[in-house]
Amino acid sequence: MTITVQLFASYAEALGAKSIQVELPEDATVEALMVALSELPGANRLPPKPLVAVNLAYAAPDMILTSGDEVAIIPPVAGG
Amino acid sequence: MTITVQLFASYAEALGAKSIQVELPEDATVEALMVALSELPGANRLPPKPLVAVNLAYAAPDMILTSGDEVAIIPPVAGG
Amino acid sequence: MRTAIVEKTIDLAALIAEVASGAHGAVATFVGVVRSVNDGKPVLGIDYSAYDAMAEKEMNAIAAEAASMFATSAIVVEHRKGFLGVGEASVAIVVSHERRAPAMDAVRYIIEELKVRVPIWKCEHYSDGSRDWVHAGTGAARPR
Amino acid sequence: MRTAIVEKTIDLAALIAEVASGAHGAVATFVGVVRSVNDGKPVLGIDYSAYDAMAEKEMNAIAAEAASMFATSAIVVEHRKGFLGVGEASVAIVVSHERRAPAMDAVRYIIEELKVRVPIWKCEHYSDGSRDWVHAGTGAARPR
Repeated sequence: MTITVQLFASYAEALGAKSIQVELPEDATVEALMVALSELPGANRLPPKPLVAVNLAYAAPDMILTSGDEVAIIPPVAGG
Repeated sequence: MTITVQLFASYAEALGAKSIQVELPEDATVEALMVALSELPGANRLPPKPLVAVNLAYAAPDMILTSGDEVAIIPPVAGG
Repeated sequence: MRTAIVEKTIDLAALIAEVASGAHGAVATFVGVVRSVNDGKPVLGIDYSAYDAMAEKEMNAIAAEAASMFATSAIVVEHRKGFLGVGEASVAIVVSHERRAPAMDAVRYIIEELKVRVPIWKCEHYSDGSRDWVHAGTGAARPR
Repeated sequence: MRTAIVEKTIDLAALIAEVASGAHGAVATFVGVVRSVNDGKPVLGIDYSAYDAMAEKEMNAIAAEAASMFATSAIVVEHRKGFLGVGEASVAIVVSHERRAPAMDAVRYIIEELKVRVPIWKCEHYSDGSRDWVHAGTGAARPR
């Protein structure tokens, strides 16, 4: 399945894009997505285990992704 | 010496005056003033040991009064 | 740092403007407001009175303590006196600080101390025509 | 209860008016402001960006938690995004409550949670022309 991953702030700058598409097997976990991300060009500028949000909520690494999920990787937040 | 004692709020109502004059011996303490106050008409409507302020600061019972001191008895405060 | 007993409406925006600074990242405020009901009785308003000279001295002492403890002099406190209707502000405290935690801590310190130390009294007027002195503070202000 | 990501100047007086009530005796507020200096570097302004949908969901969750914990729904939170100059308000939190302690506690809960959970970022622009992403939060928001 193809997962679209949204990028923000410093991560969007690091990878030079606001979103990227990642090809994953069915039932892949958040952790598998992170492994796939780490192999992309520019990924060395991301931390080894970035926070991931799935459907607008922070997601644990063992969460299973489904086609159509809204996925984003979340840089360290700095609101306020 | 004559000490003028300011009254406020519920105490002024209880004694029917905004200030009263109390005659005390020289070097009388705050405690002696309270005893003198307790003998005034209407004083039964005051608590047995009201707070006393001397020269704009809360005063301990053993503080010695001096002629010309600004003295007040302070009802339970309710600011805010 | 400024503290005052005032007789007119408290203008919170003006107080914030008075202490705000480009060097500060945080502004914390507390406003006390006359409530429409107290202990189940409908309230028309509250008549605030004060021992003005001592109240101003004590408010100033509290603000100075907060300025020292929390390392900012960007503090303003106004307490109103006279008759206030429901919804009117009786007290406003504004603290501006480089950081948020001491801004909020200072506001809290000031309102808690004000409640127990500053000689201000309120006479609540009820819709049935009665009135009563409110003994909200402990009255146990420590001699100093 | 209302939370929002906004793009215009935050109007604190309007937010206070939005939650104030005759039944409430206390209004506590916190305003975050862009500072002129950070870590010794002169700041021109901060460009705030957000993952809007998630930020609004998370802000709303935090406000709902506070409403439940502190027993008041008189809560409004606005966080601004876009480029803000020095002295401009980035966030405002207003809580109105019958009593003062829970009003202040709720404001504090909301700002502390907002800082670690809400996906908002700031890029600081300095007077020497450089800029930097500020990693103020821990980034250790817990998965839930």
